Amino acid sequence: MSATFTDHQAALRDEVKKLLTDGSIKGFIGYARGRDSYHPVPAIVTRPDQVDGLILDQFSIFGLTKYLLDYIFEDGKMGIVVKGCDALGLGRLINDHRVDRNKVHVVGLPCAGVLNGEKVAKLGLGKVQRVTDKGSAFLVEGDKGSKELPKTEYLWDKCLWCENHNPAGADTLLGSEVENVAMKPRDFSDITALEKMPSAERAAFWTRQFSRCIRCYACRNVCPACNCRECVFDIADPRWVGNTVKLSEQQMFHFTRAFHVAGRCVDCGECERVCPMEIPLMKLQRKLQKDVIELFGNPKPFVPSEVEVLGQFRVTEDPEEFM
Amino acid sequence: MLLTITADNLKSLLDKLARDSLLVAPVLEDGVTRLKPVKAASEIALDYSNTATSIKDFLFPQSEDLLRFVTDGTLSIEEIKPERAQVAFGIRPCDLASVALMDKVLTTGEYADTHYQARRKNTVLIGLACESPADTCFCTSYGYNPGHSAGADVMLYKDGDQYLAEALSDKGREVVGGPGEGLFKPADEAAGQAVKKAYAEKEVPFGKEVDVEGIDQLLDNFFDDQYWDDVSKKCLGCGTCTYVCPTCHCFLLTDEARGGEGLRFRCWDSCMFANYTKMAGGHNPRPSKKERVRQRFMHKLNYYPHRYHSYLCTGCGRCVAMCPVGLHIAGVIKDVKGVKAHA
Amino acid sequence: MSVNEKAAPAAGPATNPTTATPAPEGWEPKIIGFACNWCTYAGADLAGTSRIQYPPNIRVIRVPCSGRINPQFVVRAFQRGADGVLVAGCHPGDCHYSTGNYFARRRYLLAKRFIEYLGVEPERLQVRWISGSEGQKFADTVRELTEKLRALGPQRRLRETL
Amino acid sequence: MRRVGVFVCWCGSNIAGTVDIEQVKAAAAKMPNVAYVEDNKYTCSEPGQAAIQKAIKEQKLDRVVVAACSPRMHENTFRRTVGGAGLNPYLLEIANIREHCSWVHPDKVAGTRKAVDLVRRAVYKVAKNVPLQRASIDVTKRALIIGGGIAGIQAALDIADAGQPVVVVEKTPSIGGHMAQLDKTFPTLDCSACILTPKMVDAAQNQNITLMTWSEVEKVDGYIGNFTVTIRKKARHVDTTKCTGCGICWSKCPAKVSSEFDLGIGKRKAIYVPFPQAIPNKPVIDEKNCIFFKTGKCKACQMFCPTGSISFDQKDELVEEKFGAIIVATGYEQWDPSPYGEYGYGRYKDVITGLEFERLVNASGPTEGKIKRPSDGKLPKDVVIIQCVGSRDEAKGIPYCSKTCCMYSAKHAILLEEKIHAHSYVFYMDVRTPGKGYEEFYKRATEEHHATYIRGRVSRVYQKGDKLVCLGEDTLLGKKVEVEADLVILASAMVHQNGASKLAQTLGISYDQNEFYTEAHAKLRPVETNTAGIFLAGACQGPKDIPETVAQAGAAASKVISLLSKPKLETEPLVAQVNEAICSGCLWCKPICPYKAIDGKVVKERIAGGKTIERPVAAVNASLCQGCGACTVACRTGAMNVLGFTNEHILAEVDALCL
Repeated sequence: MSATFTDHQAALRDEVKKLLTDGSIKGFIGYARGRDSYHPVPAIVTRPDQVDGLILDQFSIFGLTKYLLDYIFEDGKMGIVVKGCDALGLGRLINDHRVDRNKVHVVGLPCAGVLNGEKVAKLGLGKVQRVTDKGSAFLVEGDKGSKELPKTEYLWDKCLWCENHNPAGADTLLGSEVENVAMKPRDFSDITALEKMPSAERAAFWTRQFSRCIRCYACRNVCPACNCRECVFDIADPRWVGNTVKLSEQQMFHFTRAFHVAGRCVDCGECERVCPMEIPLMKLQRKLQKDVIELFGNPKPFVPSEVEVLGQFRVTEDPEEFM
Repeated sequence: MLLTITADNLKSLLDKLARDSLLVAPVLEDGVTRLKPVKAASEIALDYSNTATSIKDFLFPQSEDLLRFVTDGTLSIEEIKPERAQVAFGIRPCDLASVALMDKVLTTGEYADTHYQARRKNTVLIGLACESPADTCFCTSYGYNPGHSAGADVMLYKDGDQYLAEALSDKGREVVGGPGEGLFKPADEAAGQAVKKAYAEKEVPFGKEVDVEGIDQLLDNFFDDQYWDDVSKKCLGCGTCTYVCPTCHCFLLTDEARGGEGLRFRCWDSCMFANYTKMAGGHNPRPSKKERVRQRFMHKLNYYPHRYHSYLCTGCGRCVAMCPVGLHIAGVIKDVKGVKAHA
Repeated sequence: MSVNEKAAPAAGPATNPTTATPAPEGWEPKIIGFACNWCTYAGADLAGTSRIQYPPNIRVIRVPCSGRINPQFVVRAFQRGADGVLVAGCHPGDCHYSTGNYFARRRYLLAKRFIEYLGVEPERLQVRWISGSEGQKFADTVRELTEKLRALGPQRRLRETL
Repeated sequence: MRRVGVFVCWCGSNIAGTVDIEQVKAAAAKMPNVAYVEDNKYTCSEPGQAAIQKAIKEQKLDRVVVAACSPRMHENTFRRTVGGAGLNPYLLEIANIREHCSWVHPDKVAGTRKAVDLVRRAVYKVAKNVPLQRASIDVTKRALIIGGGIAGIQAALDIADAGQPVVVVEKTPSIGGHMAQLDKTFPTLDCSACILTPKMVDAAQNQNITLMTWSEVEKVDGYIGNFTVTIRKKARHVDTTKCTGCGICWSKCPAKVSSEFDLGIGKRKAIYVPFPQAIPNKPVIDEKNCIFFKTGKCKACQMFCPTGSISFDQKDELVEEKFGAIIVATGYEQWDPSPYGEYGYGRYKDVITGLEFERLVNASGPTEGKIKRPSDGKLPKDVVIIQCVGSRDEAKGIPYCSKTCCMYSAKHAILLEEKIHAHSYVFYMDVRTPGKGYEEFYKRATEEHHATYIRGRVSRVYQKGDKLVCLGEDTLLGKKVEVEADLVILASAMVHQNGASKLAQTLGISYDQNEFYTEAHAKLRPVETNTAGIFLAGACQGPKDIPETVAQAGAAASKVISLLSKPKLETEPLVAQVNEAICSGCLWCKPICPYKAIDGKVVKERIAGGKTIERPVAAVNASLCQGCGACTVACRTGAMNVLGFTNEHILAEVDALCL
């Protein structure tokens, strides 16, 4: 029975308290309790007395690495707890020369998969007392009932095909590494389904999704690949995307953001998760991932590499369709 | 005078309204219930606690053209008046209350917003009492309740398979008398009052946890508290809270031209955006998230109350549900009142 | 500018862009062309000096290299009402700047599929290598694209409604 | 408000024939910012240009649009016109209403409508144009030539002759390169030394030329006009200021070693000059074979040296020099044919390469010109020459033709017959004689010198007694052939210098899959590279013979002379430019640039709260950037722009054309 996140909570708090008191970090980015047991929220603590607010539970999905951008000009180190997928996000920020690795103290959290809080909350189990890992399922015990939740059904999709369970290059590791094997192969079937649709039907699908967009930019603000100092959407001249909230501006916004992240997305899925209007944004990113894999023979575009996918080329192997 | 209307009659009333003018109602699409124009009652979804965004979309739209100009040699300007009549169905009590709060800002005082006023005049609000408040609702904290009807032209209370109805304004009576003619039946007064009382006393669990009493005074000398530094660190600086909130009303004006013709329009802006107060030359009086987060809650819980003697929040809970990092007004109220809700 | 129907909320325009309403009377497809200065623009010039006739539906924008053509320009053209877009540059290996078109090839292998994925009919965006000596190929490409667009009708899926 | 002047050209009837000039003028007058419209029969003519200049002054125009022929035709002409009227030449846009409109669209209505659109595009774009100046950077008036073969020597002489100082860096102890190894040169058979050594002496005596032999280029920084090159002067252990080149030291030196220059046929001492006519004629000590360096004893050379020039503790010296331009003339290597096991090179002593034969037949060679078989020193009677050894053979990784072997094999056949009446059998696939006098030379080899040319490949060479039996096939006669030869000469391929790619990376120039350096344009810029200020000459760019090499050397020298003769170097204004205020410093633009014109730099900035921070941003070297703009698309923020083709420009053009 491998350890769950909560088993590492005490160790994390001790580590953070030690690091804060001995001054090796001046703040720590972790999780705290949200409005219920199923929605933990980010927490940035700077004083030892705040440390007991830090929690770790099987619902801690939020990708925290983007907060490091607020501290790149502060002196001293910033601590952060990082799962496997977050480590890719951190790699993204480092490869983009936006975050200096020596100014980050990484606490690695080996992860066997995170429970989807939205789904579990609907089961009415009430306040969660304990979560135990039963191998192919998590047993969730709440004050209003308990249930064994099969991982293939209740984990976030990305956890099912994750091949990066252990955060590489952590300064301290909570517990020991978990088996780094994907529960199922990476699934692009929803993308191929959309591709097969006649273009009018697909256009209608995306028209419906983009018409819901309220341009709150939560997807951009959470994405570790969207780390520009001054975003092109905030610049008045040239005006790439108008202020008007209408379908064509949304189409330009979502095309531009997706293409800016093409070949750089680390598949953390946060954009889709934080979207208040539940627009399936990962269906944009995973389409680009699928094409990058097929076209440029790069099996893992979501793992940050030294050179960007669109920052290189192969003279003869790149497909030739434009003769 | 209390009335009742059967579900079917309500359906045919709504069909008639949809035909005669622009009917806006809750529609379920891709898992999200939103207020959308409907062509028939069949499109309307009824099992929802509240719509993702509120009636504000139709009174104070996210993008609204104000005037059109043509500049081929001479300049001609034509104001765009929103004359189109519309009926909004399924408006929850907290949103009805939010309309009242918006009215104070946009229709009272020296400068009235002519566009907002025009839309208010052309809009009939059909309220629908809350059968099942969500676990993020806390309207009771502000003295409202699931049966609150002030602001509705017609208020409906679901009662078994029929609805208790009450026309509360001339517009409401016109609806009942006009398209509603023959569809309503007078209700037994006592039974009706009982239904209304049941809704008024319906339990709103999260409302009990949030006590707003005296929060505005507390915030009078809370401006420089370290709390704002701590709580604002986790904010993403996105516009979700402000754009789902039924009472936020900040906007910006811009022109967009195509060749010699163009439009002046306004669209929502969010105080949480980094560039909200960025001035020419680059100076920004609210340079970091701390000032912005503080501004949002001070405006709703201190500045607005000082001016309009009520909180600029109706406890609809949308920001509680949708803020990606759980930095919402209920949490701030609890913190400021010493009940530790945020780390 | 049609009367603004934005009284409706952020639900986008009243008309759903995918319903195929018929093209207006006497409609001619409008093509925006991005041509690299050293090869395709020269090819187009050659079509001119050789007096090769082709449909007047294309308007060419000169850029230093196909590597300069940002896919966002293409979506902007569709947004502003272009019915078709042609992106053209030197054949791989001929680039005046040696590697510009290799980057363009990669970007448009991805961008063309992505724009189709978003619902634009595949024929509307054409990417072609046209050299400075291929005046005929430039003219044929424009004619072929014009005929396809005439069959497809006006582009409405990304076009803005004001 | 801008005041744009639009000048619509008739171009005689070329435009006016199918475009209604009046309608275009009327439409242009209504476009935003247009203050003045005029038409002209021939705008590019004298009066036409004068009319523009007059209008600029009188109408106080601040921007000009000329609607006429292709910008590729007269953009520079009209820039000069506009400049002549005191307006910045870059405040001009051309609408191509001839090649892209009137000449290709016969229907006047559609043609006119398109012409109006094209004018609108130009008017919208020109509103966004800003005045641009050519930046100027100073030029170090000094050239560096890497490689002291005939290419390097010729280029050095030409540059020095133009009065500009030049440094030649040569890896081996003497200049001269492979040409010094040759005996005669085709097609005139004049002796290689007779035409080379005078140039070597000229180079040595020319005070504008500094020869740095026994030295290598270690590091190259900077850019066109401002290269900083670190050169490693390897320890010679001989003080060249004192040494007179008398030769006593290498006559007394006991250590005998195989001579690289003589390709192992001859020997040399541990202290040596590669060949008698070496320039500088000063020896070097080969540390690997010098007895003193191996055992600490001997020092014979030091003892006998009359001028005390020997110093064993001399160390390598790193010298840093500044240059304005660099010519790479590092030449080629002969391919080692041992992969052709079937020819027995390396196994049979009498199977030698073309260059080795040059050493045998060379009068100043180890055998004083007597063609003595390496095995037993006998003069060979029958000689087999095998062509295309390595060349044109993908399996050996050499797909190309080495261009010179057909000619020097014919030369070998002639020399063999002339000198020792030996009979040559030349196995060939094709005889390629493209040069001037080449075919006639080949005819002489077959007719006057009775060389037998057999069309076919040799399948195997094996020793039989003291003979080398060559099995082959004569494809013209369609039958197997067997030749018993006393000597076999392999016309081995010309390949890149070893370490060629390392030097390319040091210089930042590109090379092809055969490690030959890549020219900027195969036909139009053969002696330039994509890196401004670095030029190529000779075989390092690809196999070639001496006439072509010397021609390239002259061409490269002329490029350098024109570069160094300018007081200042003017850079192209239409280059990339970084908006540092919004640049994130992610530097994803950097790997895109083929000219390595982008690098990072740190800027200081005060941020909110009064703190001063340092942050990385991209920086474009305007003298390297060629303005292709591939980097702008990689810049997500739009901080990277290309002047003249900015994002603002192109968006304005798209908007204008879609109205």
